[in-house]
Amino acid sequence: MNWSEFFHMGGYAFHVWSCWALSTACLLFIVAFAKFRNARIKRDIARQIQREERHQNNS
Amino acid sequence: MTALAATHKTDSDQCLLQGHDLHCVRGERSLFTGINVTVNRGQCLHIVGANGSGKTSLLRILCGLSSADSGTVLWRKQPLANNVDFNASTAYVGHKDGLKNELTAIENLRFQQQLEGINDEQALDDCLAQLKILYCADLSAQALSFGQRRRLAFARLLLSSKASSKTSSKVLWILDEPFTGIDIHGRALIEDLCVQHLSDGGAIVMTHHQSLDQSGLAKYRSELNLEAHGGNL
Amino acid sequence: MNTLLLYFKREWQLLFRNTGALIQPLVFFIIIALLFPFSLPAEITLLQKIGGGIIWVAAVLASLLSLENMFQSDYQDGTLEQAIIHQRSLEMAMLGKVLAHWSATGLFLTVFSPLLCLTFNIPSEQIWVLFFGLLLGTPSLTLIGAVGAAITVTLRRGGVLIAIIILPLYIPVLIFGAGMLSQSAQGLEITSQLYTLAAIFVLAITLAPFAIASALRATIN
Amino acid sequence: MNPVSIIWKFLVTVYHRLGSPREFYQIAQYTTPIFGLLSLVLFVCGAYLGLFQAPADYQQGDSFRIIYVHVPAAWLSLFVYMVMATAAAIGIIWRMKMAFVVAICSAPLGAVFTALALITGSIWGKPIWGTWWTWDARLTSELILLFLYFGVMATYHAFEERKTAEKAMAMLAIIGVVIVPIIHYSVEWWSSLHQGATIFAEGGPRMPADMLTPLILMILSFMFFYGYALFLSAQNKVLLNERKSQWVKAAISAAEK
Repeated sequence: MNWSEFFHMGGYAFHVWSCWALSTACLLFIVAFAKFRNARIKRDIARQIQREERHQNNS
Repeated sequence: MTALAATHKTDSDQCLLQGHDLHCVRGERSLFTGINVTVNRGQCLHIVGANGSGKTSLLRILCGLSSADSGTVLWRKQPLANNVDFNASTAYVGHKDGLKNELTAIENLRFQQQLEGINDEQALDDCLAQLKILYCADLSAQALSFGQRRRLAFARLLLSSKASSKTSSKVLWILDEPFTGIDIHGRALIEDLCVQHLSDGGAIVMTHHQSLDQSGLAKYRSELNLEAHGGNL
Repeated sequence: MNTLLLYFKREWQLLFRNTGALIQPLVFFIIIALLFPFSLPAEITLLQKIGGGIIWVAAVLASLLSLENMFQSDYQDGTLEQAIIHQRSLEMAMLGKVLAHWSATGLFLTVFSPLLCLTFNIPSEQIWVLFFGLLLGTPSLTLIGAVGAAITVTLRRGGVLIAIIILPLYIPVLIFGAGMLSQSAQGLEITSQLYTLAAIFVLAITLAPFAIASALRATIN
Repeated sequence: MNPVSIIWKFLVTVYHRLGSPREFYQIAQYTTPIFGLLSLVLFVCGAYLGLFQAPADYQQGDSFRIIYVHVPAAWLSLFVYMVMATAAAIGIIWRMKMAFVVAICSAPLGAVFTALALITGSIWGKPIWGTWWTWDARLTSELILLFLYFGVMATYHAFEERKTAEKAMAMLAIIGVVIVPIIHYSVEWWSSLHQGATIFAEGGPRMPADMLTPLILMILSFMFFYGYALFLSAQNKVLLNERKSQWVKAAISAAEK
């Protein structure tokens, strides 16, 4: 079996590869989104802590 | 032995509502923590506090409309949830009057009476007369003024406390800002009703933003200041 | 039981004072159903074929339309709070309310559906099938819808949300109600579908009151 | 002490530890990478076996290789709904904060799996049925399931007060679980009116082992992925919900330094 035959998928290349690509993309997107959101939430909380510290120092 | 049992009985009979270590969070804010309350017969618990200090929230927790974030509320030593005895023994007047606009004053009262399985037209008139709104009997609730609606809500309260002597009495009144929108005469009327209820062995929990020092309720009242229990922001 | 009857009676008393709200769902139902012939090719046989389905969809939409008001006014004027505090059985009280609501919408639609069938030239045997299908199906629609109405009662604009959460749950009733018609059009037995609709109704009337009551207790605070 | 009571005690401890957001957050820091790694390894193995090693189907040729993403997605779409409804029930009955977090974090994941099952099913249907969409019982049920997920998510986001939103969402998830079997049964009956039985039987024990093994690996991979994604988003949710509490502040300040 050679590579071009493998990618050809017996004539169903579009169907098979689009499904696999889409699934992988969805899973990766879920992870990327969660990580991105995690970083943003942590940043927001860190800012909130800093703000409170400034507030305490002023008063 | 018998004497001991008797005192024990009266003691448990005296104590109606208890809240243990109540904690309430609304949105991001902790409204109050560590609230312990006991409401006995013949006692008026007056909840005071600034706007937004959680007066209404506490009241709604005490009457089972909302649940506390931690802590328990007991009615005659039993939990509040699905407590049929509590449902039968409590009357509530909230911010909302609980009146149907489409029905007349007397029809609103009659529905309340029918729910308790009673049919007594005279009692309806008496209650309206006691709050001096007998002339409104056949007006639809929509046509009543704000003050008149409040009075009607109290007429319903009175009706359910009076009529229920046959079934079980509404021993606990829960009133949220009872004097809002009511004129001086009305306020005097309602205070008299409350005093009457208390001297008959009933109990009241109310929120009111002013002090009750000058009112007839002063000698029955115990005050709970929420600002002393404020949560952290 | 007494509570159920009292709430049923009061709901009708309120509906009589507000006749506009009483006939709205019916008018909506008729207009929706009569809109379809305008959007379809002018063939009598086509309307005959799909008329039953159209009437079912119109009934579903009409019952959906009336859901938003079911608990909303009670919530706003505080009678719902009173019921939660005082009612020994909120389930029974709310069931009375919902049944009154059904008799004012679903029952009306069912009674008027043969009239619409005539405009679609649906044969008379099938009119009966549709009539009994609606009679068995619309109470389930109202009961299921009432749960959605109870969940969204505190929301200011809950109408669209009710549609989103309730329409998928309507599908079984719609399938068996409308499927019964196409079965009978082919001259097949429809008893099993009738039984299924009845089973769904029994399930709905036993479970919905509890779901409604606990949804109201959970969202009103 | 007999072994049953030891196991019981262990389970109770786990339940209580996971029930506290703080403990959950700490435990999740260790478990999340494990789930992610397991999922990745299984995915690579499953993909290798499924795409390279498994023989082509004698009827469908190579197009059947879609099964290795379609069936896991479809399986997960139902599995996630069950987890969501169970968590919702636990949250309502025992008032467990973390159960609501699990339920609400599951909803979007389940919706993604359902959408994936729908799309891959439709792409698969093109060469097999000759059309992108057919009112097949399975596809239709998946479509309705997607709407149920949307309903749950919309309900949660419609309420301002989080506690009310959690309860309302949970009620709806539980109601959905009662109705899903009825929907499935009704759709099956209805689609049998339109056409014969489903054209192809998915999975099943009739599959030869070299086709079945990669399928099982992929299903396991998807399940671990769900666990991984659930831990990730539940951690986010916990941070958001508890952002005013001392332990979150301490954890964030420690991470900053």
